[in-house]
Amino acid sequence: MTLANDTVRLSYLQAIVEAQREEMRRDENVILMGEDIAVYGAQSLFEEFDGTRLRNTPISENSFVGVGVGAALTGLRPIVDLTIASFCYLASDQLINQAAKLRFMTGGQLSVPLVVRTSTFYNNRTAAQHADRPYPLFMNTPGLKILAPATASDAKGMLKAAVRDDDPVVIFEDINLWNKKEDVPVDPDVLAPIGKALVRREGSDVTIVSVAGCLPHALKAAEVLAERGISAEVIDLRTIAPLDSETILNSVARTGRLIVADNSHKVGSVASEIAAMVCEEGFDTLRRPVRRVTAPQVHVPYNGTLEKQLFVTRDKIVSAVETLD
Amino acid sequence: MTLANDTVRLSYLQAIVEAQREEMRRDENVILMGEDIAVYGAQSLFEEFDGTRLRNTPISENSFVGVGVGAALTGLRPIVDLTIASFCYLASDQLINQAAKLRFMTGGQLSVPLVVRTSTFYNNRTAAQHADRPYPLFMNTPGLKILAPATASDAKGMLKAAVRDDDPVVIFEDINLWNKKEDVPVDPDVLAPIGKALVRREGSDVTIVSVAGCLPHALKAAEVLAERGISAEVIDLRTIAPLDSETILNSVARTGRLIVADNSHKVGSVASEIAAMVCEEGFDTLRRPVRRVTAPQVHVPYNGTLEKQLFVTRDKIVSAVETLD
Amino acid sequence: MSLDSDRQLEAFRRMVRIRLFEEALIAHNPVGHLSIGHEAAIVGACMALRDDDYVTGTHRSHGHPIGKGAEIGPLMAEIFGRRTGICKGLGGSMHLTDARMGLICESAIVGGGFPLATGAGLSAQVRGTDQVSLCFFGDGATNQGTFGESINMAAIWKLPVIYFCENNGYAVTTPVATSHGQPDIARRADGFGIPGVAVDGQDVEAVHAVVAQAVARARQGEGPTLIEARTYRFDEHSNRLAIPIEYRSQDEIEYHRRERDPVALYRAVLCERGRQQECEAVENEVRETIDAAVAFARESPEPEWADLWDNMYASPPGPEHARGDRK
Amino acid sequence: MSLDSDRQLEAFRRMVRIRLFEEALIAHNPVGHLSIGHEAAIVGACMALRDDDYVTGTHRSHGHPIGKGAEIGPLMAEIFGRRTGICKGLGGSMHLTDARMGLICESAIVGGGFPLATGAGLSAQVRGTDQVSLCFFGDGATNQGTFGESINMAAIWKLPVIYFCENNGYAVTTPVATSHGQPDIARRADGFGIPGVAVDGQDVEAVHAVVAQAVARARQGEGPTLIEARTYRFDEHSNRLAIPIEYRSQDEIEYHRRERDPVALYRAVLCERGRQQECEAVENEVRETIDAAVAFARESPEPEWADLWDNMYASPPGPEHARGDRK
Ligand SMILES: Cc1ncc(C[n+]2csc(CCOP(=O)(O)OP(=O)(O)O)c2C)c(N)n1
Ligand SMILES: Cc1ncc(C[n+]2csc(CCOP(=O)(O)OP(=O)(O)O)c2C)c(N)n1
Ligand SMILES: [Mg+2]
Ligand SMILES: [Mg+2]
Repeated sequence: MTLANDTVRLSYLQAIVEAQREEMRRDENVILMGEDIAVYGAQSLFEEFDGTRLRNTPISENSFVGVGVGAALTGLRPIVDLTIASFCYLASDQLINQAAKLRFMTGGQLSVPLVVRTSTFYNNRTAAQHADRPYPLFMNTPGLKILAPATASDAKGMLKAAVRDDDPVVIFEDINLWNKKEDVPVDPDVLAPIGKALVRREGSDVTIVSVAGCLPHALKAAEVLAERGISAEVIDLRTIAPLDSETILNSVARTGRLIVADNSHKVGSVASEIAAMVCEEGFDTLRRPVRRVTAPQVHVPYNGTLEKQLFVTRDKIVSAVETLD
Repeated sequence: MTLANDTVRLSYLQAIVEAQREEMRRDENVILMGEDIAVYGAQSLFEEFDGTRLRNTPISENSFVGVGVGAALTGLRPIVDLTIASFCYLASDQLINQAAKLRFMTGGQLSVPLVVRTSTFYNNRTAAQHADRPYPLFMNTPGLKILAPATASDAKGMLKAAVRDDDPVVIFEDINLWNKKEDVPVDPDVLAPIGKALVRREGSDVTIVSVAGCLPHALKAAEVLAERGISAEVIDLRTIAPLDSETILNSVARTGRLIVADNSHKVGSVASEIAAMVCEEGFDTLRRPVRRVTAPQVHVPYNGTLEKQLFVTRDKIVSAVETLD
Repeated sequence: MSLDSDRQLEAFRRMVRIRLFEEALIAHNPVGHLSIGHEAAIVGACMALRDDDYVTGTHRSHGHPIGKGAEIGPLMAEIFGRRTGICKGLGGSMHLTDARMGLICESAIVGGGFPLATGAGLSAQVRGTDQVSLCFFGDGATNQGTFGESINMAAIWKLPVIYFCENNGYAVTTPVATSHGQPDIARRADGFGIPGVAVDGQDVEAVHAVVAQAVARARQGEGPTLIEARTYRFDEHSNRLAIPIEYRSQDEIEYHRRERDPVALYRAVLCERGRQQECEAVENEVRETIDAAVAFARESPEPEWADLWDNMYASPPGPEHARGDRK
Repeated sequence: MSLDSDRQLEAFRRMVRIRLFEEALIAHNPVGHLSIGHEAAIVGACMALRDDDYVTGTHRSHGHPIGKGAEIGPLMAEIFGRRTGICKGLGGSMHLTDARMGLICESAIVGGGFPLATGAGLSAQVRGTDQVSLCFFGDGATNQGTFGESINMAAIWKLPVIYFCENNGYAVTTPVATSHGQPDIARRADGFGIPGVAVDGQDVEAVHAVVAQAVARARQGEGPTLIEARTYRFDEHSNRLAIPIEYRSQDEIEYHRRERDPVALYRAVLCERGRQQECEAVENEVRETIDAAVAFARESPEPEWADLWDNMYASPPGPEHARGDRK
């Protein structure tokens, strides 16, 4: 018997696999499809489910995402594993022109309860064609919900919430978190809400909004800052679209300072959107310039020494905060 | 004989056709390809050039853009007409993963002197699958230069500059400007610079940055504002990437107020990027909140009455300015 | 599997509905890509389907719901951009999607329907129903990558999908002959190990017969079929588009209008079978239906600002959606 | 069009280079997708090309430049991530692109090379040269939409392109048999009206012969050919990837290593032709080349921060590029 508050120690990737297992058990209309899905964590699902609901697809990203859309329109709740986020460009037509638009274009006749999982595959020496963090690409399109969990519990709870959501959801997982272990709720009905950011650490001097995998760095930065007498509030964005403006604005209203940590390229990043939103709606509470801590506007190199230098670190966040004095 | 300052009255679309004609005359490595290109203005080019350099392509967006990339890598300077911007998602893999990255990934061995033309096809009752203004999608990717001319002269001069540029350039033309006539320079070597915004009207109270087809509305708004005693500076952004931060920051340093008019959806828009940039780099000069005048976060409906209400107008800009007092 | 006497008349009715629907559009609302000339292909295909079978279509979207038996009024109102339209005036001429009749998408993105139809087939298979899914597409669409990608997936999984090409010889101004490595579209099927069949798309019973066979195959779990119906578009690509070149001859157009009009051809067949009076009755009835639809559309209100927001999401939207520009 | 005596030895040299290059990688730098097992397919194809012909490749990129005759040191240094690497350490194992030898892209996006190779063919045609373009791709890549899209374009324009499939039977863990509607990849050619040829990919001279014929066809303006070389990957998909399932049997792998090793097979052929000593000399020479390349790579410096910025744009970058994070 499991109790409501029981937890089990799982890595971020294991938590994702469990979420899929539980949702596939709960609802027989949930299926999982993608390329070589066993390689991306799903191998144990093959012990429980068969080829009807687990589909290894050919290498046809635009079409198998679209197959997911078509299946979602007609009674299934597909989870499509787009494995590596740099492949999402191939599928962006089906995501943007179909998944995101069909409900609207049919005047609400149809819904698209589709989940697309994908992982940002950076800091991994795979070079520019594998290492993008392209969530900003889908943010501009209305109609898609975009999630970026930064903990194992959220990876599980948000994926489950996504499966139960009636709209198309794209989840960006961060492979740099895949092996991070954590106590994760066992109860299969614990969901993490879509559209709610979470204050992971309270503080009063500066707000650090962390996007996706930046969270560990943001939390460490807050510790360093605390030692230096600066009290940082760390907000885990969790949902990229729709943006939880309230949580961010409330925090900035207290701190007057905003840092956004985001591993996407700076221009047109989620950090940019948050900065713009606060500059528009929270301007009067803002006492210092907003600082975006992001990857610079160059591609990801193969060389690992250089690659690491592109991304958000504790020290970059600390330095950014220190410029705000 | 034509003199250096001679002009001829051309519509925006005619100016584009002339630019193509002149560049094809100047350099035999310039070719033009796309679907039904005659329908999109190129019919008169068929009188001068043959099927070797004018290619009607099959409906294969990702591949014919990629064919353009391959041709650009090997000695041609292709102009690829992607006709309607809502089709760009299909080609975004070749644009982002190949065109934008190949120079970097080959350590500078190769260049991609490719021009991709496309048009934002809104306010035209073609509904959500045709009416996107997706330039923000490509802004996050380093490696692409992105242009959005708002006048016939720029449409000509920037397209010509793009053809002569050694990097991949994507030009977003605005069909709402297609028929606008203007005196356009005749000299085939007059180029409009890539990467330079232009102050179209000087002013001291507020800076209005206009993205792409918003320019006529911004200029009209400035007139209305002038009548009300507000002196608006209108900056025509012209290049979306790389952003001309200097021109914008210099203006805001004088006016202390910033409005960005952009017909893309608000979240993750070019307006967001400009707001973020100013909030980061020009914060101390900013006296009021930045206002983004954009399309809201809903899809473009078929119904024309509603569709019109989505986009930037003179009055929306005027109202936004008036909230800044 | 041939059409019985009642269903012959129903086929004729649907063909006439498409024809008169679009003639009304030409008269009243000069918008859209017309299916005039394609009636036999569309109706022949749809008559082989059940009401609960799925259909995806294209930018040339008017014929498909009519062929599938949808109510006319909401279709007409949609093209007039009204709130009573089947898509509340939000979708419009290229997107006449009536979900009640199994239509799940009319994609104005050429080739966009291939994966969707394939997904509907997958859905039927996973849910264990014997529904099939029929994908309408044009000759031009076969050059979109999704064509091969989707057919291949349907082939490996033996999905109940019928890929049905309305080959009218042109994609806007581009002839099949200059845009296809070889012009027989059905011949592409072999590369994926599925049957490919070409059929006279102006003969509604011939079309029905090959589709019915493919449907039977699909329902029995034997997988997809590619069907190429050779048809012809009588009007311009779209009656809003100015086409500055002559890409097909007037003679060719005249020939098809005169000799290959699918409605006239089927009427002649039925008359030969002694059913002229029934045909006339159908024509009169359809005329009334269309007139009523135009009146309904005209009198209907336009959609409202709030409709834009209310049709975006199925699940309660987040705060961003509720705020700001919604007003 | 068969290989003369000198070129037979050169083919053997290039095959041994690929083999020893990758064995050195296994020993020194456990990174990448190895071409061991594919040597005959790659070299047979490249030996049919001129130096100025174009080549595109894949994530399994090491073999292609070696097969095309590129210098070894910069390739090795690239995989070691060094500034002396052919791509300055920015491209890496999946992207060994030596433009001097006509390589224009090794695409780690599966299927990404089809359009690029097609574009290079278009370029040769427009510029009026008689260059050809050869596109390497895997069996898995044939399910990417760009496959049909690109081949079709090459077919209609009769472009000088050779689409060359290294069919090793698997895409990561996915067999051809469960991912292709029918498993004969060459058979897909007919749908586009071009020749499709299958060949034993472990026989370098057989591969050379079919490619040489396709090249001749292409140079004469007769258009593209699809060639499927049946080969086998001896090692895991990538020697960094943990594969949690058994998707091919040990027996199958052993069989190929024992009976179907392309380097061993060709060595045997040459020995039968009395050229054992020459083979040994080649092996020794290649061993030295590889050792020198490893030493060169090891001693080379890493790229610098400024290299990231200096390799982004060909034309002077705009202000945004120059500012800020460049430092
Ligand atoms: C992805 C995409 N590319 C281009 C277009 C523009 N376009 C609309 S219809 C059409 C031709 C389609 O031809 P075909 O598939 O033969 O259908 P038909 O119009 O002949 O019925 C084109 C190119 C589009 N809507 N979508
Ligand atoms: C667009 C895209 N999808 C998926 C992948 C992941 N991936 C890398 S290699 C590979 C298999 C390719 O198989 P094949 O084309 O047969 O080449 P092989 O590895 O066998 O040489 C896959 C799926 C990728 N790199 N790009
Ligand atoms: Mg057609
Ligand atoms: Mg393979």
